[in-house]
Amino acid sequence: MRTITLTDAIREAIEEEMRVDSSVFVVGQDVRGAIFPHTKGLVEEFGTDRVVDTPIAESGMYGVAFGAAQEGMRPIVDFMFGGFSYVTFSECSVTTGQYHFLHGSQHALPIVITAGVGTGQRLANDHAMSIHGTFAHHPGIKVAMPSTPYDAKGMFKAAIRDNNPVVIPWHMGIMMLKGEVPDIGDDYIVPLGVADVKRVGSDVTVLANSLQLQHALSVAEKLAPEISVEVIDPRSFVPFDMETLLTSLEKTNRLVIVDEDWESGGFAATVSARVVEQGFDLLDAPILRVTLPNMPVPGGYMEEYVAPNPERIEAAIREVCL
Amino acid sequence: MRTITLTDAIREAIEEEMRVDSSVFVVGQDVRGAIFPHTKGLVEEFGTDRVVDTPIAESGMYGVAFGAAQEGMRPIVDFMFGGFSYVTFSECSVTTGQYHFLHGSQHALPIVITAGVGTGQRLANDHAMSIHGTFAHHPGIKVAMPSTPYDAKGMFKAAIRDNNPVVIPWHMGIMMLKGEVPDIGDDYIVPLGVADVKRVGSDVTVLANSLQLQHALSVAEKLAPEISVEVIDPRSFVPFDMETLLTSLEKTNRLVIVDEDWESGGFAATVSARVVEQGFDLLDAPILRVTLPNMPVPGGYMEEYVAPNPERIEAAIREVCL
Amino acid sequence: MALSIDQKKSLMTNLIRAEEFNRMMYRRMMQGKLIGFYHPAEGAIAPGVAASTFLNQDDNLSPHHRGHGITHMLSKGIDIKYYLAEHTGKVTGCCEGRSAFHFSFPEHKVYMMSGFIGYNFAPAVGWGFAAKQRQKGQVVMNCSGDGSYGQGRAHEALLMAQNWKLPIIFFCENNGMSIFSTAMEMHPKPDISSLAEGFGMPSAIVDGQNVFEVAEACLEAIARARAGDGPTFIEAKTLRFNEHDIGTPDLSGWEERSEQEHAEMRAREPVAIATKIALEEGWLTQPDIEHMREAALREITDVEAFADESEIARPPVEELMQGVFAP
Amino acid sequence: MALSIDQKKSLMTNLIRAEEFNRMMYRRMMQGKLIGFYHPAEGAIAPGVAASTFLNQDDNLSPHHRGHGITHMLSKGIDIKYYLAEHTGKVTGCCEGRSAFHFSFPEHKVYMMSGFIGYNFAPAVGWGFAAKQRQKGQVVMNCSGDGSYGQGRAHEALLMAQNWKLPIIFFCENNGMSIFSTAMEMHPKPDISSLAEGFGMPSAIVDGQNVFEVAEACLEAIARARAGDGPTFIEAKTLRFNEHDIGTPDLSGWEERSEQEHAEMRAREPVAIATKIALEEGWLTQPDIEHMREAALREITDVEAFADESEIARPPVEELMQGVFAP
Ligand SMILES: Cc1ncc(C[n+]2csc(CCOP(=O)(O)OP(=O)(O)O)c2C)c(N)n1
Ligand SMILES: Cc1ncc(C[n+]2csc(CCOP(=O)(O)OP(=O)(O)O)c2C)c(N)n1
Ligand SMILES: [Mg+2]
Ligand SMILES: [Mg+2]
Repeated sequence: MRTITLTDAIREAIEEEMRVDSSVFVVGQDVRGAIFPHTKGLVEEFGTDRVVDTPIAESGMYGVAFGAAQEGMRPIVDFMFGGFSYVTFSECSVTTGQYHFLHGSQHALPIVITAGVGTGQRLANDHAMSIHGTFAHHPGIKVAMPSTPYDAKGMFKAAIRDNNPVVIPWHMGIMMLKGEVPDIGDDYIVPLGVADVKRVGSDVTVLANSLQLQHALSVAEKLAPEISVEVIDPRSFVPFDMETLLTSLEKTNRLVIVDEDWESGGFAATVSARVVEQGFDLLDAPILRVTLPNMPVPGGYMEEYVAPNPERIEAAIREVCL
Repeated sequence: MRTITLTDAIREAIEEEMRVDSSVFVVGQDVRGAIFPHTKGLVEEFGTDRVVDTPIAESGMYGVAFGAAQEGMRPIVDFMFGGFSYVTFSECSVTTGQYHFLHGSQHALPIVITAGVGTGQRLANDHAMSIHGTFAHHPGIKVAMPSTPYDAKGMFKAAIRDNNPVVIPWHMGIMMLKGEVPDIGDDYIVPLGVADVKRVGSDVTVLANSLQLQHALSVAEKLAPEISVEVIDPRSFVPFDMETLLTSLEKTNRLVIVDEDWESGGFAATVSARVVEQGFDLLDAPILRVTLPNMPVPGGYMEEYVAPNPERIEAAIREVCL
Repeated sequence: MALSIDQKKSLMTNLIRAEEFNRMMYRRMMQGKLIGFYHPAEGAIAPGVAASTFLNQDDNLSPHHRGHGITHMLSKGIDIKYYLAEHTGKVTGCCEGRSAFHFSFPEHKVYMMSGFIGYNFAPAVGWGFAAKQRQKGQVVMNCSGDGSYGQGRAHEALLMAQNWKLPIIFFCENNGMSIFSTAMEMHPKPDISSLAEGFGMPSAIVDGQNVFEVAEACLEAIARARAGDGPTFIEAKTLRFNEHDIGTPDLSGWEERSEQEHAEMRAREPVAIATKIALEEGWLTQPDIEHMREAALREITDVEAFADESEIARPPVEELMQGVFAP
Repeated sequence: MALSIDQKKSLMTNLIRAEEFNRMMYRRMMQGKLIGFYHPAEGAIAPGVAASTFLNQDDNLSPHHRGHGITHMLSKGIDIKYYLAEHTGKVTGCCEGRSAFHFSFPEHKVYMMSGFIGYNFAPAVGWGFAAKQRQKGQVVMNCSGDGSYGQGRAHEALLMAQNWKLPIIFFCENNGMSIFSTAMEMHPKPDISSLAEGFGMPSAIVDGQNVFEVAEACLEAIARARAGDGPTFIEAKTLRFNEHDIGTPDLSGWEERSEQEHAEMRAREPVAIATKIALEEGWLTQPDIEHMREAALREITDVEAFADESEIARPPVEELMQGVFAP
């Protein structure tokens, strides 16, 4: 085991998969020079045929990935900031999600879509939006987001090897988060669709991911003397591991969902609705959600208290445990 | 009162508002010739300066609306099919929703976005998608959809007079639905954000809109001897009239949400989650949702049973009333 | 590039097939025997035939939606019966009856026709990118209408194709119309191929009613692309004899297209033009042409029988769910 | 269009202000006194000044993001203190401290700067559409970088502006770079304005380091637009002396830009070039120029004091919620 950052873990996953599979390549804007560390140095090893910069033309750029995937290649398309995926959103969502299924499930479309997302940089809405919830709304696309370097490496590997489009953003708020990762050469994946109980507890379940998982864990630690909090990281949104969540609820009977997305239409609502449908009798208290309020994400100093944060998570936990 | 179709009601709303407010105009593709009846004949009365066809360039076309709205005009932008709004989705959602708020709430952006949506034409996913849920996910945009000619005329008038971006699609499955509408000259609006109890009942509440409202009403009628079904039409998704819904639940304690959108991330999930948060103690049974399953909407004969339909609505009602 | 007699005969054969297939589709739509909509290709069948007849199986083809790509696909050697079955909602359809008017023949590198105009452009860049890397001389024939060049996606593809010298043919089937709008109003210059200049991309304008003239330009562009010399823009000036899609009025702007316009159009009927050339040049006789038509009609009888005799696709939702993701 | 001495003096004044404002922004970013990021304008200040100095208040301006539009906005007569306060997260900011680096001055018809490159183009069509209908001779100055012309939105706007003869100036500030990528690699022809040819739009290429040359071209294009004669494409060849944004390495492709490149660039410093012209032509003296700089520095002291003395914007969420929708 070594201790590396989240973005270094992503880079290792990409590098290693590129080495073993010549059909894997990266396309984006300024991925050769590397705006973010996860593509740094790739061009030196793999050359400009496999580390490809395009003009500022997101549809054309995504077209490289989409068309190449139809041709049997395994592109990783990097949107830099998650919001930029919206620039070609119909392609990423409708065209991508429907391709395999609508055409009779005869032809796979292996594309990995990644980008930095999330609050914390004080850049405001268009640079701070989450994208996992919007993609999870559109069928035919897998959606996942890592919370630790270990998961990042394993989940990116799983995504690259998956035969489906996988949207796997990473949160800028934890890009320098360090954690243990197996040694180089110890190949592993973290399968998509498997949640992870990041902390065991018995009074209340908190579902949280990425930066918000870190917040949830710190709140759980703080509350430990009073309330025993179980913290589950969904890791994947599509497919979603309902079983792990329901199993936890059998024990805790209380649920707080933390999601850095808007209250309206965010993934937290979907989880809540599913739990109500499938586990209504397990609930001793209303399911509470800690999300972004329904306003464009403000930049500046407001970001800190508008976004979910430890204080809001703690308050929700206390409320369901009353 | 007269009896007219839903699309004629929309046309009347547009016509009348264009007559009284010279800043109102329509922009789209082939709106002069009128692909759908709601823009038919407008060009003859208002000319090509106010009934504007653009190239097949959705971003540019939406730009006409967006820029003109900033200039104090009141555009109605017609995307023909709802799915085409995705072609310029970042503009419709992010750029539009953030404009007023992010810039200090100093400048209004009155844009009406409309399009035909929904299943029933056997055209498959890209021509059959709903859009209300996706837009409702993005803050700063009002979202509504009429279910009757009366509502259509009144809601379109409200939308055109609103100082905010309003997404107001209409369902192709009820485009020829006839209903009573006040006489020409009897000006009225149906305010956005106000739900309507379309049928009073006491055993279970069904929330449904548009084509699905028609289905819900027919099921309610059929079940009347056995189960007393209250049918509520939300009419608006943003703002959403939670009060009317909770008031109904105080009586029925049971809820079925019908929504022609995907299960994952659709608006039905948001309503369910909100009811759980705000009215948990009112519920005697799990909230059930009747939605599109999480697959791209197939065309062909499958559409009929994949989309919500009376059979599925009836089954859900029976299940929560067990 | 001059055509051999064999090549001309292939074009003639496919042109007649294209004409009859389009008639069949029109008739079936009127009979209620097609699902969704149909955009008839009458008057506009030559460009697709010319663009597609000389492609190899491993060349990419993105057919134009006019005639629902049938003129293109049959010319590339695709058996249309699976598409007709699809368009009729049958289990034997190329997409298992799920897709309505969409299609997919991956083994022929015809992946899809998007319901969104202009959505051929960006994927074409990807196909061209893959073809260039593979270095096997594969080309991408990217067909779409004049209207599709309004879409910014067209710009992005032209730009990237020219930057990277990708083996792509931007094949513009300019019928002067997009639904009710005229190209004259929607494009500032007389030719859509004016756009190519902006990128320094070679271009050609050809008479889209003359299948041989179009084919010559295509062969040249294909040769250039196969040789690694980059993309070409070909603009085939063609015509739309019918309304945009069946059931929509036949307007120009917001008024009926005139009888005169129709009369002038119909004087430029592609099969008549090709027949005249064939007979004049003497490489076909009238009976040869009649045989071609008979063969086409026999083919169509079989195609329709296949579609009509197949079962309606009604798999349970659970089964459909299994197909959302690839294994 | 020849410039009067008064016009040249205005340009010189704004150029020096632009230079000092950019220095101030750079310094503050390094001091941690700005929110978000900053894209320094050193070497690239002349185009924005030239494009904006002669606009009327009721002309639309979409400033380029380089220098965060300050060179443009100050030239149009906008008081930058409200933007600096915004960029510092203060309640007195032009967007009440909500927007980080964004801005909005609706009364000056500067509505926004999107965080998405190329998002100036489509709204510009709408402004031009409104201006044309109003028939008051208003124009739209639409500024953005070479990179932004990769975006298909640029194509759609050029197309529609030329179709409708809208009073829009497509003002391309070509610094040859977009982040690490060169225009040489990302555009197939030497000039971005080659695109204008595709639409038959008049265009001009000017030395973006010479504020007077750029202004002459702008005045001509503005006059054409005001007269109802439609859009113009102006390409100002400029330079980016610094890294793309502060904190990002200064690469070309994936390697450091060379010292030679930097030396050559810095030989083309816009204030030095303008000063030389002014002194040679004799309409300014060295002391005049020093006075201009002193005035600029005084202005900046006030602007910074305003921003620094204002309160941090921290309204409660409930209050913010009230601002999501307009009444
Ligand atoms: C993105 C998008 N916008 C609008 C439409 C509606 N539409 C379908 S066909 C068509 C016209 C296409 O014109 P052109 O490309 O010239 O082809 P033609 O039909 O003339 O052969 C339009 C506007 C669409 N399908 N997709
Ligand atoms: C849609 C979108 N894609 C990518 C980016 C990231 N980005 C920010 S600035 C920039 C380069 C812009 O280049 P150019 O237009 O030439 O302006 P310059 O910065 O050189 O002045 C890029 C790619 C973005 N902000 N938006
Ligand atoms: Mg056409
Ligand atoms: Mg640049």
